[in-house]
Amino acid sequence: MLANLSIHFPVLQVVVPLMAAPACLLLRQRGLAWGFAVLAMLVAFAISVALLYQVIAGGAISYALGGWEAPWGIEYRVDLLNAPLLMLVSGISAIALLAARTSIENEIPADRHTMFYIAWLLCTAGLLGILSTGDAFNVFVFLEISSLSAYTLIALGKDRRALWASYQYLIAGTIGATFILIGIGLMYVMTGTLNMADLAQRLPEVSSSRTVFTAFAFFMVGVCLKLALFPLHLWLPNAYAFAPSVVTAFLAATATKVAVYVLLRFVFSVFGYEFSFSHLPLQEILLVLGLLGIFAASIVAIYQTNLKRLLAYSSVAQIGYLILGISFANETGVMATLLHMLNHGLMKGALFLSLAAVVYRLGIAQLDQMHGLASRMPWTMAAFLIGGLSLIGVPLTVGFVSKWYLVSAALENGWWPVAALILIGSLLSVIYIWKIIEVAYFKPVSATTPDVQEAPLGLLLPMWMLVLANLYFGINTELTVGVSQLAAASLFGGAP
Amino acid sequence: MSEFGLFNYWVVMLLMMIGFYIVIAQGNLVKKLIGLTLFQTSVFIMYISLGKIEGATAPILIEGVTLYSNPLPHVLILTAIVVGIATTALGLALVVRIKESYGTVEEDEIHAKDESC
Amino acid sequence: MTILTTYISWTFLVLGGFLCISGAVGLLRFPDFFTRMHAASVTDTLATALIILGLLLQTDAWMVQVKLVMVLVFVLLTSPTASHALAKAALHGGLKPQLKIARGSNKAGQQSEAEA
Amino acid sequence: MNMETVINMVLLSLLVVTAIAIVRIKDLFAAAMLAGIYGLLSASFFVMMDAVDVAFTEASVGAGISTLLMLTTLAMTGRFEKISGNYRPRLALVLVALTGALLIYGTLDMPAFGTAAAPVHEHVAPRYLNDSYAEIGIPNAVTSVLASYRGFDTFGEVVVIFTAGIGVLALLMRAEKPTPRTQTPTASMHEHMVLRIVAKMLIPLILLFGLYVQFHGEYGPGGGFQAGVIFASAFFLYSMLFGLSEARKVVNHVVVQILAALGVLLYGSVGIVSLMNGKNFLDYSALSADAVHGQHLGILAIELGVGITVTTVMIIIFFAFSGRNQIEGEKD
Amino acid sequence: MFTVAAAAVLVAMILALARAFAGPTLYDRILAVNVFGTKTVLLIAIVGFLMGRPEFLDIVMVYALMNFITVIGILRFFEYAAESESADETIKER
Repeated sequence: MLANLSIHFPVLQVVVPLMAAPACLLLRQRGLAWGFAVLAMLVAFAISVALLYQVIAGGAISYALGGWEAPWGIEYRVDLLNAPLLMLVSGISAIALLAARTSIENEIPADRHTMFYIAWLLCTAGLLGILSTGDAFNVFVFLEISSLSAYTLIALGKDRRALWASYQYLIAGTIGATFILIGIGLMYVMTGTLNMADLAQRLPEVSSSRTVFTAFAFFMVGVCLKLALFPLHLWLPNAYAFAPSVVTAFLAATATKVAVYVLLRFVFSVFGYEFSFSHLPLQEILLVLGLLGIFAASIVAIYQTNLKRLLAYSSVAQIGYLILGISFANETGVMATLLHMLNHGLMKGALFLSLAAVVYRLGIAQLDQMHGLASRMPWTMAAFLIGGLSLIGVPLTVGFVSKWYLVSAALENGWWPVAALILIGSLLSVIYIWKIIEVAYFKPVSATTPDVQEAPLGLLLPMWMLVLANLYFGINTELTVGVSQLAAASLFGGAP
Repeated sequence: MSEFGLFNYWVVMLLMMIGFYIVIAQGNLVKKLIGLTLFQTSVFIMYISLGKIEGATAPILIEGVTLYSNPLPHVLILTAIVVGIATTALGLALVVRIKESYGTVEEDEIHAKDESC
Repeated sequence: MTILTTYISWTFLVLGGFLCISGAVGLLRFPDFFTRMHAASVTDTLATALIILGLLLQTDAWMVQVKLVMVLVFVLLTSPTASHALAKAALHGGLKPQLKIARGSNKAGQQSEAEA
Repeated sequence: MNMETVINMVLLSLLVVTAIAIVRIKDLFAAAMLAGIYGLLSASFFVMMDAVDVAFTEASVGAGISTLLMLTTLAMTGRFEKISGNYRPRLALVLVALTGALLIYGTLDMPAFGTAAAPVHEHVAPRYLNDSYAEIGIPNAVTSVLASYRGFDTFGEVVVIFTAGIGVLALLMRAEKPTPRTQTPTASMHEHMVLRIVAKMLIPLILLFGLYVQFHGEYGPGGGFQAGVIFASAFFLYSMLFGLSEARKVVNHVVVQILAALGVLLYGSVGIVSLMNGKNFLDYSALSADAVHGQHLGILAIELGVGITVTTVMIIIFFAFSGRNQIEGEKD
Repeated sequence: MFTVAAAAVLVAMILALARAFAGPTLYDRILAVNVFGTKTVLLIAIVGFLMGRPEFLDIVMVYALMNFITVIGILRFFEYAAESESADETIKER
């Protein structure tokens, strides 16, 4: 039975959380719903691990939904590029969901917990669907599933500003999605197909047409709105700052990564390296925006006193690094981007979960209330410390590995100044992380610090799972680096 | 209908841009959402125009007709309309809650209230 | 189809079209709300009935005929009802100036005076 | 120039005029109504473009549901837009002009409107028109593509609607409250006897029509989504005329929520059943020994799932909005 | 002959739309919307015959239905808004 099922893993990966969501509504009891959701996510995670090994062993898997072959039906396609991301998304979602039960106790009214878990499952399923699909329009549909549920999750935040943040995200996200829809429509006009592999074959014939150029432009702007690239990032800080803490951990670790994946997929697989980088000044645009993003966001982050907001700006900066890797337009650069997507997911997950613990005890993650917090919540702050070191890029953490490859990709192009700028950017992150560490570890406990205990195990365990993953993948880089290398090679090797 | 040429598309683009303008230029949250539906509906019109073949008929097969318009854009837009109403409903629900907790649905007043606290 | 039914159907269609336009002109040109309402709702119902009857005579397919009759019944039920509800609501709104709706109907009053 | 072209041009011009009027008008009630007209006009345009199914949906959604929802919201948030000077429409205008210029630029290489030889009509689409009848056995090619060839998109669509229902519920849900007994449910409709009598006649008709649309989708325009909206609209009518608390008595909200979930699950389980029978997810030919018959069964089942979810989610959304509205009203 | 009817209905639609823009009261607009909706119903019915496929009259039913429900909805929620607005005002006046 299991062997039989294994050929259906690409679709089960998405369908398990998707169908678990309405099933949760039937359970009508928040504890049960939580247990069921966790179970579904663990199954999804197991499937994603199995898929990754299937892909490593046997190459890309194509799955024809409804039994209709590719350009007529919708195809699911799992390859080296998306398999590790499937694992990241389902893994982080499962771990954050484990923490959710404890964390949302104080943040969300009890009667909304079931809705919260349902929206969570839907959001995960949407993200997984975007990753695995091989059909351009299907990307749009699942993008909307994940976005709509993300708006809901964010709006459930305690502060009223969560509502406003969610509304702004809704407007920005819908404009982005509509732009993507226009882009897909224009691609379809010129090729008559919606399947990505088919598009990749048929686009080169018409690549000199103005319509394809416009399609590319609209698609890119739409995706960049979704992934919060520097000048289009305005929705992100508020959304992350006011969302329930676990939601921030989940979205920061996964949602923007998935958008970066869509960018990579379309730039390299669908439009092709040739079109994206030879016909268009994409390289220069991405380079400038990436660098601007890193510096502007890091500098703003330094001045923040709300830690969730601080890390949100840091996320915008990290997206700059991801885009920078793409802008190098060489194999090492793309590999660094892929690696950093995984690694950044792990470290932001860990960081935001430790903040969730802080919020759980303190009610808010404000810098001036954290004097000497490390003595009160040693495990939580230790997790934060390791996550922070990883964010800076200290050796033996995942952050170091991806920074290393990013710098070497810059050097490969002979771009010394860019490599230097990356290092300076890391220094900026040292500043804002140090600011927190200093307060939590070296300031004496003051009157403003509430008298609190260590966070409960329900939060500590998931948090430390991610922290250990940060360390493990920082030391044993075989899997992540190996897969990223292969995936980057496949992107440059031609068809997906 | 070939007199249309590309003119048809240009009108649709104009419609899209009017909707887009409402979304980004207006300060009232409900008005923004109205603009958003306008924007989306106009994109739907673009898709449907793409599927039209001159002299063809609706893609519901009957005997004696061989030329049908393209059904695929219709299918895509059916899905997109549903996505559109889902977004509108959620957006309006947010507006209702914003009105309840801020007491206003004007963008600048909300900004002012956020800064003051 | 016989010549006679064709002629009858054409007459219905043309008459219906004429009523449509005259009703709409009334809607646009008449001085105040209630006269506009009168012009619109009376012709609306009749024109719809005429045009649908005209179409009914044009087809032999019974399914189409049934659907047309359904549409006719539906419109004949809803159109006057909607007008009635509207008129009542307007009257109600206009008669109680302490309600905010009064703002609208005052304007209408001023407008009609100005036009007269 | 034939009549069709004239109608197209008039409809397009009316769309433009309506859109501009919406930009300028400050009365949001009027703007919402004009948005309804915009939906109606675009639906008419879809009919001219041979997209009857889309016209069906747009008429019920664009002109119906979304207008109603906007009006409910406006009843709570206030009728007039604030006129303020500190917006910078010029910046927005520049941005919009740039985007528009890029779009126009993009159309320049597009095949002219209505060309049969355009690439859109060549690669994938012909198969749907030529083979769908043999492969699926129903005349409505749109339903074939929607429910079978691209059935997974439609699954996504149902989930989107479900997500919206969950979102609205999570945002607007109130803890169980005692229903106010003192307030007569009719207070706001001012004893509209005529309306109520007519509505009582209409509602069975509407429900019957919904059933017809639900099961006729394979042969003509219609299907689960449209039927769902029509069903829901009967409940809207009831709740608007007889009061929300009366309507809540007719449809219990727990049952409605369970049905919404069951609709999605029904759709999904059709896919699971095909998995169990050794075919791919949503491959309906696995449902019966005869492949075409299986497709038929599958489409019937998933359309039912769509219909159930759409009806119930629309009811959930509408009741959630009007529930807020009523409470707002009672405060006064 | 369908052409004549269609043209007449189109003209009526334009005039109704003009009234919907002009107002001046909301009731005028509602009236115009109602008339506009009925005319659209007629237009689509005629277009079905004009294009030779009159079997799609189901759409016409939906148009008529939605038109009715929208008008009822507008009246209903307008009354709500008016009531709560006037209530706001009386509170302010106090």
